[in-house]
Amino acid sequence: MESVIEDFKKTVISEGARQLRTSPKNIVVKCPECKEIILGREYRKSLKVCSHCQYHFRLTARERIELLVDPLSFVEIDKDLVSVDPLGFVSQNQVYAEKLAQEQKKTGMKSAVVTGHATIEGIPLALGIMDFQFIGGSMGSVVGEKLTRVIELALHKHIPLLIASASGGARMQEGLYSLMQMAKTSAALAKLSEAGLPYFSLLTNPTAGGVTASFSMLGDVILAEPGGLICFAGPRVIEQFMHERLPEGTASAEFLLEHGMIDLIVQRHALRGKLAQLLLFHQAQSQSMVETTILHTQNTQKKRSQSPSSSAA
Amino acid sequence: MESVIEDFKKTVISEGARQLRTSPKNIVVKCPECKEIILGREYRKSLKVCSHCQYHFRLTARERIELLVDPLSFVEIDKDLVSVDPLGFVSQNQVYAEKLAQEQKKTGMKSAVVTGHATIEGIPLALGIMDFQFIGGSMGSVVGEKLTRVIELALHKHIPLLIASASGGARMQEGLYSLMQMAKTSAALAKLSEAGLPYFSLLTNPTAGGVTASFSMLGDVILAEPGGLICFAGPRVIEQFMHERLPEGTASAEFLLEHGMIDLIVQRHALRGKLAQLLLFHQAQSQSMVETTILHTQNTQKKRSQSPSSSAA
Amino acid sequence: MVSEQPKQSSQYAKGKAMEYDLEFEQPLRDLAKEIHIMQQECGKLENPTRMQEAKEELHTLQQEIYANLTTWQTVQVARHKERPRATDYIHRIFENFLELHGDRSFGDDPALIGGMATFNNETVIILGHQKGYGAKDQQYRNFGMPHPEGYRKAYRLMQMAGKFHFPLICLIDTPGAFPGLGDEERGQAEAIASNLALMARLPVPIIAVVIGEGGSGGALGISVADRLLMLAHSVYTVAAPEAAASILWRDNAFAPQAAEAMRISASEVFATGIVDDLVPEPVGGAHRNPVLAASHLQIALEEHLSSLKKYPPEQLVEKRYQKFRNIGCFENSR
Amino acid sequence: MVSEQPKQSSQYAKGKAMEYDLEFEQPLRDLAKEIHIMQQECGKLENPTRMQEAKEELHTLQQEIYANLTTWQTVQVARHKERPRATDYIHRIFENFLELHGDRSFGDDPALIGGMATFNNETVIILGHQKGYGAKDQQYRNFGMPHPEGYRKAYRLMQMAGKFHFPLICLIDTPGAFPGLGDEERGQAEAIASNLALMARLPVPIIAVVIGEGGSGGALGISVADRLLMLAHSVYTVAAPEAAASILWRDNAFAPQAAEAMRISASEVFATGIVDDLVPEPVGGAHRNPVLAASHLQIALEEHLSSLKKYPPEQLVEKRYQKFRNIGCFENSR
Ligand SMILES: [Zn+2]
Ligand SMILES: [Zn+2]
Repeated sequence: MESVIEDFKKTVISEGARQLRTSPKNIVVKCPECKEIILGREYRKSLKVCSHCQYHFRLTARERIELLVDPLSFVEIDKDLVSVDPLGFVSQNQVYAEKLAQEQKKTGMKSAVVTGHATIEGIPLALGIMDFQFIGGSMGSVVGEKLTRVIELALHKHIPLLIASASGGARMQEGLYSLMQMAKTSAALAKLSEAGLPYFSLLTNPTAGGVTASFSMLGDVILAEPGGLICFAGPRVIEQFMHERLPEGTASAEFLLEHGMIDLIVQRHALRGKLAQLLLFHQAQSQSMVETTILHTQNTQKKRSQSPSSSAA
Repeated sequence: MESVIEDFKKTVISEGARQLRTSPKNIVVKCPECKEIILGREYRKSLKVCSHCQYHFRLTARERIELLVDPLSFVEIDKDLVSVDPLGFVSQNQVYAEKLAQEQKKTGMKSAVVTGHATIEGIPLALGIMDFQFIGGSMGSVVGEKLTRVIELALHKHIPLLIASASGGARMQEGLYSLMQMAKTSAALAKLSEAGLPYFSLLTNPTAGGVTASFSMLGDVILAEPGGLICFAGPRVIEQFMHERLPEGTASAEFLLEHGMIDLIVQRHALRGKLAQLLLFHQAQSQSMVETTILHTQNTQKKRSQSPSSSAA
Repeated sequence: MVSEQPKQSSQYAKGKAMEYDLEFEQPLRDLAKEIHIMQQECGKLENPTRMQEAKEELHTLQQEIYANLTTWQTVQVARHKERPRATDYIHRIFENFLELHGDRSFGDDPALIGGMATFNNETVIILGHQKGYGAKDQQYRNFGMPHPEGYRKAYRLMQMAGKFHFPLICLIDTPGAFPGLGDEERGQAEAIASNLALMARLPVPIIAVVIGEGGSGGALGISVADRLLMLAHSVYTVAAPEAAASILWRDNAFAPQAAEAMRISASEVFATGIVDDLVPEPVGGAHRNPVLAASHLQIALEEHLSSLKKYPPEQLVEKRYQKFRNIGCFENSR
Repeated sequence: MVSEQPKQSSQYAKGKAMEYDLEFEQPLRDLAKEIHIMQQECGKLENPTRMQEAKEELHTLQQEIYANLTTWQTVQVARHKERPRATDYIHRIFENFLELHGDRSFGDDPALIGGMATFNNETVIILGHQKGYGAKDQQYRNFGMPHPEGYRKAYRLMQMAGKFHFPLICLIDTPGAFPGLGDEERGQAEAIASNLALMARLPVPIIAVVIGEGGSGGALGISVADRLLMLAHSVYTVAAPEAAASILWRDNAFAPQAAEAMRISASEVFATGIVDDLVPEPVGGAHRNPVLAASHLQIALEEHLSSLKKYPPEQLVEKRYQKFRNIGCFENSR
């Protein structure tokens, strides 16, 4: 399920996002889509969107949180949860336990997701933000556990939930433990849904495999950034199976919108506003519900107090 | 919505079903499908199925009831409900009020549906059986009301429901009253469904328009006789809209099975058996449920009676 | 299904001069032409009184004609190419409309749109048939004739309304559900039937408004409501007049007769008791003053919604059940 | 999607002589050949003792080999072309199986079948991947790789199970959900995800059994269960070994290594605690004695179902939640 990661290895490098963070401000970035050169300052100001062709470069989890929530409102939870190597996994080139250590060192992150709670326009919400940098955002036990915990946090605090996906799928190195995180997160979301709490799912480039086939597609409202790859199997695998070239744009966010899978495509600069709007819709309804319930209670009481007299009439 | 009736006018006449009932036993019938001649006796013995090509001739409501339920078990309800002419409907050739009287005289029926309750293999169920003879089985207020009453009967008696459809759609001569019967019957079925009672929908030739787009497609299990036309708009209307000839078999029962709309196609001679099987599945479950509930109650009581001692331990 | 941006309002709304373009408006057309000639011939006010009189006559005549429309004339108004569309009402009556897309299994149908919006500080779900503006958009919208995907998107948004306790507002304006081969293949009938059953039990207030054409099952598929309203010059019918004519008269040229016989105009339907309220339209039809038309509708929606909010969900659903349960005319022959 | 009638059981079940056709069965093949030659050469019993010894040796060797299968050998057995299919178990273990068809919106998928049946006088809903028998049927069944319609039919039947309180039995045997263009278009991911959420809350006992291949999300889509069982020589994996090899080893010829590394055999998965029970198979694999294989499974199903029936629905669902909630290996780094 992690197969689409391959499709992105090249872009990861050409994107130069890492250079941006670690290098002096005057560095330039080349857009992988239109090949235009973008100045570092411009690149930052445009929220890492190419000003020539609107290509949305990937954001790290931290960058996305900064983009979306009220300043200083984010409170992280479970930040020290780290993967173990339950299967003693060794592939040709790699010992998984070593790979984990390397990735942690290289990215400065402990896992592929950042979770917590924050506010947007003053409205509280729970957040799970994935980061493609860390082993392709793949979901193993830690991603599954952290997401489940933040879903349960939303449930206990009775607040809405946002998950931003960026993942090649389930993490093969943790075997069936990874696959079962699909069931675990979906079960938690089903509980959240039963409790009548809204879940907004934001799909970013890429969202694939077991992540798409679980929590990503379960949003009450599903949003996506433009141009991102969103798929189950991914174009490379499909081409292998179908023995034919796929048309340009297959499994893009736009393809999914056309095929009825997602609600909205939102440009990066408008994301915060759209989320605020969605949160406001739900906040308005909670308030209106309280008033309506009071109204119903009053009506019921009225009826009760009237019933003796009406039966007497 | 009654548009497909046209498609059937010809077969109605050539089927000769009426001749069979009113004429001496030695009459012969010509199959509209394979053009073979069928002897009256053979025709009856084969349940009005062509022995050469398996073409299923239409059955009247009475014939279908006889075919399906335990002998003498059928108890009819609401048999005297008749249509009125709420709009004073006059079309070029016809005054609706007069047409109603004519049809009643011609068919010996008072409406296009027979409702009641009966048993199959001793298991009780509520029944609504439509009859295409009466104004193309079209649904006006009476069909809607009788079906709604028999759905409510199933609800109150807590028994399964079978509706056999045979209809060109909503009856235009009663205007919006007819359209609203779609909502009325569907609302009653939604209530039945909430109560956890099973509804089996049997689609016979033809089932079209507003009947298909309401109660016919709401079965927990949907069965159809082979070869019947089952559609929303019907081939004639589609060809007008699409300006092209449709492939043979469009909107047949087999077409619907292929497109995932129905559960089963059942030969006429096997219908009673399949319905009995479905009823038995549900009867077995009711019995098993009683046992399971007793088990749960015992367990709960056990736990309660244990809890003092276990807290003491 | 290209996601192109349609024009967001009708031409009249953009200040284009009103025309009398319907057949039965001939007297109005004549009078307007007279006035026009008067204006051109005597550029400066030669006979202001006569002009004033002519204009008043035009106004009175229009009022008279529109107060006495035949059924078929009502059909023509309801189908007027410049009649305000669902989005005209949505953008004028509601705030923050956020369109949501897709049935989550096959496609997104631009002929039946839906989304969330704010109405008097309350969140509502809106569904509406969308006929489109101008040839290109109309084609894109399939002239307001939904495919099964449209009804399944509606189903999803109805469920959302139920889950989050959002009242549901449905704007009806369709010649009917599309009768294509693909629609049979993908279950047009199933999609509509499922909506009927779902709407019957949805535990939130539902108001459906026929704003133009209420065409058959395709209209009913989003209009099982606590309150059914109709705009004064809208129609609601069991079958398109042309279809009815082609079956009962064997010639669809008899559509006017079929329309009359089926009694499909708002006032005729209102007389049956099936419709709960008529919403007035500006003189000469909603397309001559979309702002005023929207304002009338807004008032009606406010009134009905606030009256529905008095009922707890179970009571609301049971009242809705009884409302439909009691529709029908029949008698016992014994 | 032609509704043709497949052969209803495997060839071995029809009494065809057993062959040793897997690579690792070479020693068995050699020994069997020896016995065969012995039989031919000395038509009448020349040395009955030697023959008897050889046969016993064969039996012992087979037992030894199958008791010590490597992961990749297990994959080969799980994928054996004559391995009993879902229908083999269905027809042997359940009575009155009535297959139900269709997702009620697009199609019927023969790669994922479902229906009602009787199990110990109780009605159950059965779902199962169906790989098919022989080339033609296998192609018709898409080699057990469902399309979204398969998962949506399953969804519908799961809802039916919930509504009528029928326990749900799922038989898992798929290389994975089909990765085609149409599958992306019609929402393979959405269909699987919806099933995961539905199964998590379904208020009836659910038992899932991996009878052959448990391939990735396509297997999980019908296996969120109260009890997960695996047949002794089945496999369950996060990714097909070939797919994993092509990504991690950059060459799908390393599939055996990938299978070993991911620890996908029933016994390896059982060691993780994710699987609740292993169901024994006849010596040499289920395909050598489908009747016995079915009998083992029947006993396991009876045992687990009767133990699940002790719990009232709310408790059952909460226990199921906790079961999945607790799957995962991680540590706190502070
Ligand atoms: Zn660019
Ligand atoms: Zn024949």
